[in-house]
Amino acid sequence: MQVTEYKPKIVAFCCNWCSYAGADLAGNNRLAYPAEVKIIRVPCSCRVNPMFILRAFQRGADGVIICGCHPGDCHYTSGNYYTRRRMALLFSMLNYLGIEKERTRVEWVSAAEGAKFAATMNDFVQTVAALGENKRLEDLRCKL
Amino acid sequence: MQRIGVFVCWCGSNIAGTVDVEAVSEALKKEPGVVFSTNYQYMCSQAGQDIIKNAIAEHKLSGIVVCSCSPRMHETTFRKTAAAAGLNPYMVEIANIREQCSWVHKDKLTGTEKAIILGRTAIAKVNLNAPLTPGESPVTKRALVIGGGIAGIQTALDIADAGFEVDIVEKQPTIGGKMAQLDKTFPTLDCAACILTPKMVDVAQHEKIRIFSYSEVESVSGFVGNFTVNIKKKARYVKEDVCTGCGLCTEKCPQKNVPNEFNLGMDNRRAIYIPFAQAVPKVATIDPRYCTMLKTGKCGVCSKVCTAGAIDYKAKDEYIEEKYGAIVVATGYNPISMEKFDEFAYSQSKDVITSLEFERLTNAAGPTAGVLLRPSDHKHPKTIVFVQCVGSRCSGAEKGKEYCSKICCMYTAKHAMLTRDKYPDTDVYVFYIDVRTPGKAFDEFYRRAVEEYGVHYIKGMVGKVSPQGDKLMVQASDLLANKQLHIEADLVVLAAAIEPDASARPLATMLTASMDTNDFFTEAHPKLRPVESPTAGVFLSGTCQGPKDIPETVSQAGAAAAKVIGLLAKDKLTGNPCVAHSNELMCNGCSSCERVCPYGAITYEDKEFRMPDRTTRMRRVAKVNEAVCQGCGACTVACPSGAMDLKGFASAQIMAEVDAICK
Amino acid sequence: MTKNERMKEQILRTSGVNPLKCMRCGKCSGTCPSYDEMEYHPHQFVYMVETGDIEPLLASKSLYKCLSCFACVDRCPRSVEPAKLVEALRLMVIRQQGANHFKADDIPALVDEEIPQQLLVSALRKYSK
Amino acid sequence: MQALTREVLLDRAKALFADGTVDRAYGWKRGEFDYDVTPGLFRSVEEMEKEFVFDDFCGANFSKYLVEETRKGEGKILVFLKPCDTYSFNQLLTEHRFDREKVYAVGIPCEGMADVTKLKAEAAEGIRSITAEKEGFVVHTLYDGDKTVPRTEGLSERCLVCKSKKHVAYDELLGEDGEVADSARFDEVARLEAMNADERFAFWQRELSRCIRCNACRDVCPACTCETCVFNNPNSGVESKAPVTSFEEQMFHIIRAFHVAGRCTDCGECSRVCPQHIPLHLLNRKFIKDINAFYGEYQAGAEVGSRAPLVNYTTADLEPGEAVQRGNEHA
Repeated sequence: MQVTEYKPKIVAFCCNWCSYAGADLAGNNRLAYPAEVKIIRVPCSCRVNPMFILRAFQRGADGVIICGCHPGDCHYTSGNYYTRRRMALLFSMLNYLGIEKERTRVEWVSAAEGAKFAATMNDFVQTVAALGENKRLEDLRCKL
Repeated sequence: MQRIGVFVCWCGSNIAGTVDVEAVSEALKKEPGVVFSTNYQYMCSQAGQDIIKNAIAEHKLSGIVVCSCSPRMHETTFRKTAAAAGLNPYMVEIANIREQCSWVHKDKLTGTEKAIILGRTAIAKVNLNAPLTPGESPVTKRALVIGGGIAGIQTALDIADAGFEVDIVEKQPTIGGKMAQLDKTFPTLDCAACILTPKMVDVAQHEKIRIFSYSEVESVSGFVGNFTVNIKKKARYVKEDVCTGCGLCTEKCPQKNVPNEFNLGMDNRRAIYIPFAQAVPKVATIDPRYCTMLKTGKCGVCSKVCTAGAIDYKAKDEYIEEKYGAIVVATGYNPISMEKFDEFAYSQSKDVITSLEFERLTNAAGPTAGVLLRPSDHKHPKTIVFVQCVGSRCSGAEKGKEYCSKICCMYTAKHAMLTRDKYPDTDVYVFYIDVRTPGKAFDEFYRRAVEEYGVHYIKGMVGKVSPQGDKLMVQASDLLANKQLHIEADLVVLAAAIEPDASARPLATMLTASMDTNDFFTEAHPKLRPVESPTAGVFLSGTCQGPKDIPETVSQAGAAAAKVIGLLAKDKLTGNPCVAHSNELMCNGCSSCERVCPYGAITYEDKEFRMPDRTTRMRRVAKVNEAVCQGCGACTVACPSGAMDLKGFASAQIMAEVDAICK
Repeated sequence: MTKNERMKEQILRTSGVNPLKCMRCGKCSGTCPSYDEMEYHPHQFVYMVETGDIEPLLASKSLYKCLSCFACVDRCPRSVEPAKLVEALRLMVIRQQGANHFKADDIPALVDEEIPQQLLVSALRKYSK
Repeated sequence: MQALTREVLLDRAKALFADGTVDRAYGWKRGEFDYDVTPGLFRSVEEMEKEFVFDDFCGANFSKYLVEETRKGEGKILVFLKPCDTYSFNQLLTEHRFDREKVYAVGIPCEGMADVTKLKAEAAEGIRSITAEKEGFVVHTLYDGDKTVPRTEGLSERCLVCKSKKHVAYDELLGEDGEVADSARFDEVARLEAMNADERFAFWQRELSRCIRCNACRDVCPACTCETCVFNNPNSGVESKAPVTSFEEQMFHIIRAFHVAGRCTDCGECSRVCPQHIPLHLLNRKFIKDINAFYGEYQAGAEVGSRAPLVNYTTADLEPGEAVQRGNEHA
C-alpha cells in the first residue's frame, strides 16, 4: 500500500452574503489555505440542515465548518441566530455521543474578513488533521 | 438525465497558472450527465460566451457548469448567456476555481485536483437543478431618506426632481446637518451657509418632498420595492403647522442656561429654541429636559407670548407608518470623543478645542459672532497650534480609529490659512504626519497656506499639551530638524477623527444592511457598486459609508439618487426565484417554519386532500408568499418533516454537493 | 545573516516590538521628557532598529537617558512601544558584558523616601540582565 | 397501586358515552397477559366493559393517536391522560396537529407505571402473572411461587424520576391533581457527560449497535407525527427501513433526536417500547438539559402556543463552541 500524507477532507458551508464573499476576498488577496477545504455555497448559514453535516461525516468528511455573517449582520436579519442555536445543540449532542468536538465548528466571517477566513481554515485544517481520520461517523459502505 | 456542458475558464493565467485547465475539462468529461466539456482563455468574453451558446445549441445542453471565478462575479453574466441561448438561466452553476482555488493554492497538482472536485461538485448539483422562473412584485414609488444633512438633502432633491415622492427623516429639529455648522468650505473658501441654505429652502418648498424633522426611524419591514417604515415623530411641543418661526418665545423663555448643541456647547440657548436662523423647518422646539413647564407644570411663558397659539405642552410622540420602494441611508458622522487623549489636555483646558468647535468660533453666526476669541478669556489667540490625525490612523480600537479621516488635512489647511488671513499677527503651527491632498485644487490650496500665508507646517507630532497659567505649553517633535519643540500657545486645535453617527448601528440592524468593523455601512461592491448596500433597495449616501468631504458627498448623494430613480422607475421588480416551497403532501402544518421566517412570508390554509381510500380530508398546510420570501432557508431546517425546501438550494442538491466533495 | 541582522532579530524577539507598525509621526519624540539629553531620540530608535543600524545605538549614552517612563508607549498611536526597544537594547549590552549590575535583592537597601520608587524600577530595567 | 381504580374510570366513560359527549374512547386494553397492556380504541361501552383495564401497567400515552383519529368522524373522542401524557397532548396542539374540539380529555392521577422488563428479570421463567399489591409488585410464577419486588424497584425509570404529577391539559379531572416535581432525571445524562469522549463513544456504540431498526421508538413518539417521516421519504437522503449497516449507530438516532429537540416532552415512550432496551431517552434528555442550561428552562407542552427553543433566539445566545464546553459541564 502506498503511504500518502494524511489530508483531511473538510466541508465548509459558507453563507452567500458574508462568508462566501470573505472566502472570495481571501482569494483576491492571495491568502493561502489548504486545498482540503471545499466550500459549499448556501444562501444563509441557517440553510445548513444538521442532516447535511451528518451526511458529510457519513460520507467520509473529517471536519465540517459552517461560516456565516456575524450575529446581528445576517443578510436575512436572523438566520445566523437560528444557526447558532441549532449548531450549539447539535455539536453538544455529537460531543455527548463521543464524536470529537474539534471536528465541527461555527465561525462568523464577514465579507471584509478575508484574512480571518484564511486563518480560520488554516487553523481548522490543522486541528482536524491532528485528530486523524473520522472513523466514528464514517459509513464505510459509502467508499464502495 | 441532464445533458451537461462544462466550460473551464483559464482567466488568462489567473486560473491556468495554477490549474491545469486541460486536465480539468478532460476529467470532468467523465462525470455523470456531462456530454460536452471544453476550456477557453476568457469564458466571460464575447468569444467565450459564444462557445457556451453554440454548445448549448449543438449539444442540446440542459444544464451548464462554468468553472471560473466566483459566482459573485459572473454568475449573472453566464445566466444571461444561457438565457440568450434559450436555456433556463437557473440551469447554470459556477465552480469557483479562481478565488477559492487557483488564487489560494500555489501547487499546480493540488490546484488541479481541487478544481476537478469543485467542478464535480457543481456537476452533481446541476444534475438536480430544475428550471426556475422568477416572480414579480410591485414597486412603491416613494423613497425614504434617513438623515437630513447635505447628503440626504442632495439625494432627496435629485430623486424629487425626477418626479418621485421623497420623505426625509431627520432626528434634529432642523435639516442641514454638519455642513450647517461649518464656516467656509475648502478649497474654494465659499461660505458653507451660502451654498447650503438655498438647498434647504429648495427641500422645504419642493412639492414632492416631505420633511419629518425631530423624527427617527422606529422599525423597518418588507423588502426592496415594498418597505414599510414606522417613523417616530418626537413630541416637539410646538405645532409645526402653526408656528411662524418668529422666535419671540426663544427670547422670552426664562430658562436661559441650556448648552447650545449647535455651537457645541460653547454658548447657551433657551429651553425653547430654533437651532439657527436658517433652520428648516423654521419652527421652535421645546427641550423637555430643561423646560420648567414640562418638568414642574409651572411657567408657560412661551405659550403666553406665542400669538399664533402654537405651543402644545400636551403633545405626544406620534408614529407614522409609510410605505417606500427604496431607502437611502445618509446618517453622517460625528467627531470622536477626545476623552481618551489626555495628553492633549482637552478636558483640562477650554482653549484646547476640536476643529468643529473652531468652525463655530470663526463662524459669523457662532458664539463669538465670527471673531476668533479664546473660549477661556475671550482674548485674541496669538499663537495657535493645530494637531492633525488625533485619533485617526491609530492601531487598535482602544486608541482611536484605524482609518484616515480624510477631511482633516484640508480643513486644517483652511483653518490655518483663514486665521493668517484675518489675523496676520497670529503664529500658526500645524503638526502633521503626512499632508494628504488628493483632490482637485487641493494640493495647490495647501501650498498656498504654506507659501502665501506663512503657516508653519512641521513634520512631527505633538506629544503633550500642558496648561500653564493662561498659556498652553505644547511639546512636540520636529522630525526634520530632529529637535523637540516647546511652543507657548494660546489655542490648540485638535483635528479629531470622525466616526459614523451612533444611530447608524441600530439602523443597520433594522435594515439588515451590513456594516464594517468601524460601523461604516458596507457597499455592495467596493468599486462597482459603491452607493448600494448589499441589502437590495437600501442605498448609501455620504459619510455613513466612509469619510468623505462635501464634493464627494454630493456626488455620492447624486449617484445614490440615480440608483433610487432607476429602481422607482420600474413598475415591477423581478424577484429571486430561489425561494422556499412547501410540499403540501408532506406538510404537517405545525407552524415551525412560520416562526423562523424573518419576512412573514409563510401563511397557512386548510386544504382538502384526497386519500387513497377515495375519502377526502382537510389538513392545515403552509403556503409561501414567493414575492415576500427572500430565500434564506431558515424554514427548511425548522421543518420537521422536510416538506419545506428551497428552490436552487434544495436539500437534495446540497447533499449531492456534499457527496461529490467527500467522494 | 549579517551581524546587524542577527542583532535586530534578537532585539525584536526580546522586545516583542514590530517597528514596521511605525508611521513615523514622531509622537514618541514629541512626548519624551529626556529628549534633549539624548543623542538618538525615541523615533530614531525605532527607525534604526528597523533598518538594522543597531551598533550605534548600543554604543550611545542615549540608552541610559531613557527614564522608562513609558510615555512613548502609552501615547504611540500605532502601539509600537519604543521604550520596550530601548529596554531590549540595554539588555543586549548587559548580556554582551556578561554581568548583572543590579539585582532585585539590592533594592531593599536602597529604598529611601527621597528616591522615587520609579527610579529603582527604572534602574532595575536598565542595569540588570 | 393507582389511586383510581378501573371502575372509576369505566363509570365515567359510560356516563360520557351515555350522554353523547363522546362516541369513542382511547383506553388501555387487556393483552395476552395481564401485564401486557396495549392501547386500544373503544367504540362502545360494551367493548370497554369487556376489555378496558387500568392498573400499573398502563404506560401507553394516547396523545399521538389523536392526530389520525380526530380526522375521522364528527364525534368527540374520550381520552384518558396521565399527567405526563398531557404535555404531549399540549405539544401536539401547539403544532396544530389535531382539533382540540374533537377531544374530551379526562385527566387521571398516576402513581407511576411498572417496568415489566425489570419485573420479569426478577423471576427467570414461568411467570403466570404480575400484580401490584400494597407491599409492592408480586410476580406469580409456576415453579418458584410468588416473588415480591419493592415498588421503587419495579417502577419504570421515567416514573422514578417523574417530572410532573400536574396535568397541564384536561376537560375534566378525576381524582387529585399533583405538582410539578423537582426531578433527578438529568443525573444519568450528567454521568455520561462526566465520561471522556472515548468512553461516551463506547457507551453509545454498545447501546445503539443493538438497534434492530424496528422503528418502534419513532412510531410511538408523540413528537413524531410527520405526514411523511424523513426516514420513509426517498428524497430525504436518509431514507432507510431495514437495519443493514452502521446507519443506526451513526445517523438514525441522532437525526431522530434532533428532529424532536425542543419538541420532546420527555414522556419516555421511546425507551419504554424499545425491544432492545436502548436508553433512547438519554438522547432526548441531553437536548432538554442543554436547552435548559443554554436558553433557560423550557418544558415542551407545558403551555399551548409556546415558542420552541429551536424556532427562537436571543441576540445574546452562546456560541456553538462555548455550548460544547458548557454541555460538558455536568452541572
